Amino acid sequence: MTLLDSWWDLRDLGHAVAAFLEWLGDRGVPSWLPYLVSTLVGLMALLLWALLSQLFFIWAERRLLARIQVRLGPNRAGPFGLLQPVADALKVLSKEMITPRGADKVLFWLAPIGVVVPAIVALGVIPFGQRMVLADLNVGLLFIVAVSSTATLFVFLAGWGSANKYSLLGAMRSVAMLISYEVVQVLALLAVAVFVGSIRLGDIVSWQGRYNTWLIFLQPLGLLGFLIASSVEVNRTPSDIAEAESEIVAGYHTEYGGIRWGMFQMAEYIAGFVVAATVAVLWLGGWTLWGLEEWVPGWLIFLIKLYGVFFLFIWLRGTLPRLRIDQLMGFAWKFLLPLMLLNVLLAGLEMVVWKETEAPAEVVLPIWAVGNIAIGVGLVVGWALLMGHLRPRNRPARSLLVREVGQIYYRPLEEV
Amino acid sequence: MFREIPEAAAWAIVLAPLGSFAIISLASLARSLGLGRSRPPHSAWLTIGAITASLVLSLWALDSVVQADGHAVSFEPHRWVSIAPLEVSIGFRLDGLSAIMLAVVAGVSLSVQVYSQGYMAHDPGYSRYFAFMSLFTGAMLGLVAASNLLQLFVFWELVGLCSYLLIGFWFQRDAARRAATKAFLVTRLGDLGLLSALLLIWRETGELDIGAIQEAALTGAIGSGVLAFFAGGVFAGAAGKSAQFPLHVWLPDAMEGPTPVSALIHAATMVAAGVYLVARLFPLYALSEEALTTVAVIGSVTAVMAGLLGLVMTDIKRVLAYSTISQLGYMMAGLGSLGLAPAIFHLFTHAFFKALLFLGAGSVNHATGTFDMRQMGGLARYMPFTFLFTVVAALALVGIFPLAGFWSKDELLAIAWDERRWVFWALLAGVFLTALYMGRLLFLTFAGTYRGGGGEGHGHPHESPLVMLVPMAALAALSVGVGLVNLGKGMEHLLVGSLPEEGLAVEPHFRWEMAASSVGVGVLGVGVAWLVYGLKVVRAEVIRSVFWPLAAVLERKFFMDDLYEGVIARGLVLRGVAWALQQGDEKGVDGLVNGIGQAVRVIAQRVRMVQAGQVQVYGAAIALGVVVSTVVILLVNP
Amino acid sequence: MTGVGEVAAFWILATITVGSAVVVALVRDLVRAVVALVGSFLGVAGLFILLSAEFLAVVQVLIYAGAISILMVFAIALTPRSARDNAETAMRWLALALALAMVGLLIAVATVTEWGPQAKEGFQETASAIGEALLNRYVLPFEVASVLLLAAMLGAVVMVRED
Amino acid sequence: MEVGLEHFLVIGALLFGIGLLLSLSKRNLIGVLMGIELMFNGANVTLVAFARFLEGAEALAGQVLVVFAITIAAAEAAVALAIAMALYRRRQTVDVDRADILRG
Repeated sequence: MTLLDSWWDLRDLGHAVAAFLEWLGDRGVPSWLPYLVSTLVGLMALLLWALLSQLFFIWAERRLLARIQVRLGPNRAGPFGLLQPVADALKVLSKEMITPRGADKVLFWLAPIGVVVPAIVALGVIPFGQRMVLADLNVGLLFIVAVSSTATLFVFLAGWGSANKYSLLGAMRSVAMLISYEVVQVLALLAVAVFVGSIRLGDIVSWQGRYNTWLIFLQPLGLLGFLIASSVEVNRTPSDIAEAESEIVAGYHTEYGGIRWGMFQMAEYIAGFVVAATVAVLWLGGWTLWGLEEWVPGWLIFLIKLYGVFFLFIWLRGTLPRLRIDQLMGFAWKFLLPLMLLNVLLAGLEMVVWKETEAPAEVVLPIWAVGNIAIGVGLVVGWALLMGHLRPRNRPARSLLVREVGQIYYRPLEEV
Repeated sequence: MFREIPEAAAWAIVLAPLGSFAIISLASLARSLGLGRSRPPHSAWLTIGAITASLVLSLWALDSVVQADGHAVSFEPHRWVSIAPLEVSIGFRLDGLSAIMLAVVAGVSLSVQVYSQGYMAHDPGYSRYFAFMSLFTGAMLGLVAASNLLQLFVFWELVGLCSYLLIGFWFQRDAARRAATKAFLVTRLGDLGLLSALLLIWRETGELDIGAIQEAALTGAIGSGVLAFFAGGVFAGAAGKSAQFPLHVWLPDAMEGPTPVSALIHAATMVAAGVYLVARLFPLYALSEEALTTVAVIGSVTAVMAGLLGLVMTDIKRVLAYSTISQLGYMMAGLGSLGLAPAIFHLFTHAFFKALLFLGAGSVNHATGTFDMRQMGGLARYMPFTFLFTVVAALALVGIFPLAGFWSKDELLAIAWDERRWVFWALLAGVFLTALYMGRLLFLTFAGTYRGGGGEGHGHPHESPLVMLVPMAALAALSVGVGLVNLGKGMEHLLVGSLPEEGLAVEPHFRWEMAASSVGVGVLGVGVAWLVYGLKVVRAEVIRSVFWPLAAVLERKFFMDDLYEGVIARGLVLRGVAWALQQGDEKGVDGLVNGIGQAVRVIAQRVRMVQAGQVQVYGAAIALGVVVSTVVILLVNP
Repeated sequence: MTGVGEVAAFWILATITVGSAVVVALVRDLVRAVVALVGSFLGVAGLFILLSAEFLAVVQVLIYAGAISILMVFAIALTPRSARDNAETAMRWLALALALAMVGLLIAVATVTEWGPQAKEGFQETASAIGEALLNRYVLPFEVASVLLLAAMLGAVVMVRED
Repeated sequence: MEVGLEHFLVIGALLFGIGLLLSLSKRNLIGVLMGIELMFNGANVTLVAFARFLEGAEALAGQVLVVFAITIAAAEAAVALAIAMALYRRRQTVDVDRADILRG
């Protein structure tokens, strides 16, 4: 029993770990120890990866945004400014952390931690490779959504605990957005689940490998909805209205400084990674690339896809202006939700037809792919035209929201 | 072409005025809600029309009774109230007595309504007045027609209510309010006796039907003691309504109402009710010597006492009021002397000339603006027709041949002479007194020179309008001629014939010496009055100073009001009974009630949480129930 | 279940769950109470995983920790003056007595009763099994539940309407 | 040391009891709602524990029932919070103490 049977198992780090644990078990160690070790090792690896990726993307995002805006961006620290994120990290770590006098200290302290935890936990079910998954839950897809949604609570707590009206406004916005877009997100994922017949992430990847296709072709509409909803959920520009600096200073983290602020930044990036990873797994075939995974490590393929999706976010941020809150809410309820419902219905119909006719996948799937792309484009365009046609002259949604949010009571300093 | 009156038509006699009342009330209500015109003149015509219909139907009913065998038309009673042992029927009793009364009530009421048309023309409460008058007349007609004591009692109280409403018609006046309350309370005192008599007789016989009770009394089913008590109780009610001593005190005060109301009350409706009630139950009195004696004594005392009081009153209407009391005493005394027919005959004739006298007084008031005779005088020149009618009525009241009063009063005297000699002497004294105060009234009002009247614009008194004079003329004609109705003893036969048994009532015998003596006493009285008030041979003040103790007593009305107000009301009731009741109420009843209330409150505050509508309490109850029931189940079935 | 990991996980999760619930009862600030409540919900989710009900655990996180708690803080934020006041009513002692009685009763029943043989192994995979059960055997309750959700949605919308 | 059905039942009982205490004693409607949710959770833990430990063909029924319970809890929470908002809008309070207009 050697630690590594064949060198190419290094393609998948999961294999290596599994082999190591097996080796440990053979040495008569109690059964819970390998479990604990593997968990800790995996967690460390995930954190390390996430932090490194974040450092890289802080630099990449600033450089890319600068390119898009026709300027240079950070270019002093290190070659091409590559050491800029390190300098930023040092700055953040060494800065003073201020707690506002009127703040609810427990909640104020709890919020940054609580925001990061769900993001990291969600990473745990992402399959980076064939066996490179910390916990291969059979409900992984749902798990990601469920865990991600808890982050919103802590965003709210950050705003609430800060005793700052801008923070509270940002928190309320984030809650309102979550309630709206969570539905869209789940419905988008549901269509995928209908196609695959499983919500285990590994199954979804292998389904795409088996049929030698990516779900992006079969579920373009779902991808669109999920991308939009997720970018809202993770507070990425152009829908970062919860921290819109031109409106409410910095939203829910206005009062945060130092590493606490850094935690929010980290949470935002990691959540972005989770979303990108989800897209990569669900729609882009995960670690598979038409047989190339036999030669190239699967995690490399997966990371490229992930970074590519994340690059899309940066691109969007540099391109699109920020939306207004009532536009964003209306978009969710009036545009995305109906489309997603139709999408689920469509997916169900297609699967029924496929199962009933027992046609070979090679025939059915291309037809569905072409049809779904056409239907998706048609629906988006048609629905947009319809909505534009039916647009109400006065917009009660906006006035209502402004009034509700404007009514928010916040604790005056002297009351504490 | 004779046809017996159908029951529906008979009921229409009662229902027509009541219907008029209902229509006027509803119209007034609608008007107060903003519908219709502000003041419709129709209410008077509606009332008059309804009462005219009642009169016509009453005459038909009277004709039917006269023609019928046994002088009664019997209608089957209808079931009204049926509560296990209590079976009350409602029926229309049409016999001689009620037929005559119906005609009298409707006739007098009609003339009064026509008169009111003029008298009340400018009163703001015009519609209300006629509504009440309709109700009053209807109630009285219903009372007369009632075949059942409970039915009678309902109308009896309705009459009382109407008298209250009408006496207090000008409720803006303090005196009117007081008088109305007084009338209501005093008559209520009598009604208490009537009600207890009703309860007693129902307990004894289980019957409230008048015919059945008479039957029971005649067959001896009712013990003499019970009968005496019953008769006494009924008489208490009758005395209250008919203003007999000692419950007469409300009637003079009742002059605060509009004069036509006084006319109606005194002549035909309210006060006649008492006499009618005794007459209606006459067979029972005839069987009870004690009750009969009581009636006779009270009647005699009332006749003399009221006559004396009439001598000293200065208000013309009060003189007439005491006169009424006195005449009612005559009737009661007659009834007490077994003279049913003379009493009702006197009630009959008296209704006309007393109504006429009141209308005359109203006419005088209309001209002078006052009721105080000291400010009148010499009115014969200004208002000859009123003078003429009043003289006719006054002489009829005194009993001068051949006017109506002569016939009826003479019969009363005759029957008293036959049955109770002392009653005769009392009544004869009453005749003198009547003549005296009526003479005084006439001389003070119409003789001598005008003494100015009351208030502004009455310097030149004038004759009343035709609408007032015509009914007076009609009544005057009746006052002259109505006494002749009984010339052939027709009415007496009618009345006595409708009694359930022969020999209950005694029929008077006409005697020349009796007639001559009564007329002579009457003329004597008028003559004395002429000497004092007409020729002023002796000044009234001198007489007063000579007989000052009597005058003082009379001017204080035998201290009756003082007795009632000072001793009974203030002293006994207010300081004694009321104080004790108040103490008992505050300390005892209130203490008990408040104590219970406090206890309930304290308990409720604890218990209230259970039903406060708070979900949490309900949830707690559910949880408790679950715990308890589970524990019980575990213990019972481990 | 006898594994060390499982036993340790049970006690840790039990402590989190019950401890957080106690904190919910004790804490006066409503938002803090919600945080503690979320802790309790997550503990329950962990217990579900321990009971080999992964699907339920995820649903628990999604709906309780993710949705209901968010709804609660939303409601707290929109009913501002109420947030500070989470005091007890007058019947707190009665409630405490009742709750103690209820807990005592339930624990007594749970420990006294003979539950019979206990399964050694948990379920292998429940998500699809539950899905099948919902759409076959329990399809009628499933439809009823969907009608209920629709009714609740409409009711909530109607109730919070402005006019 | 073994963890069995009773352990989970006790946890469920404790959750239920705390929830009961909360829902009966809290003045604030949202506090009451929290108690109700805790009671739901206690019941759910009990149900899932039964599903796990009791043998039989119907073992999964416990989990299915919990699915329904969670569904209903979500609906109930939404409605209850809507009631809280409506109540607040009407009376400027979410005190269940004062929410007694329905009293008979």
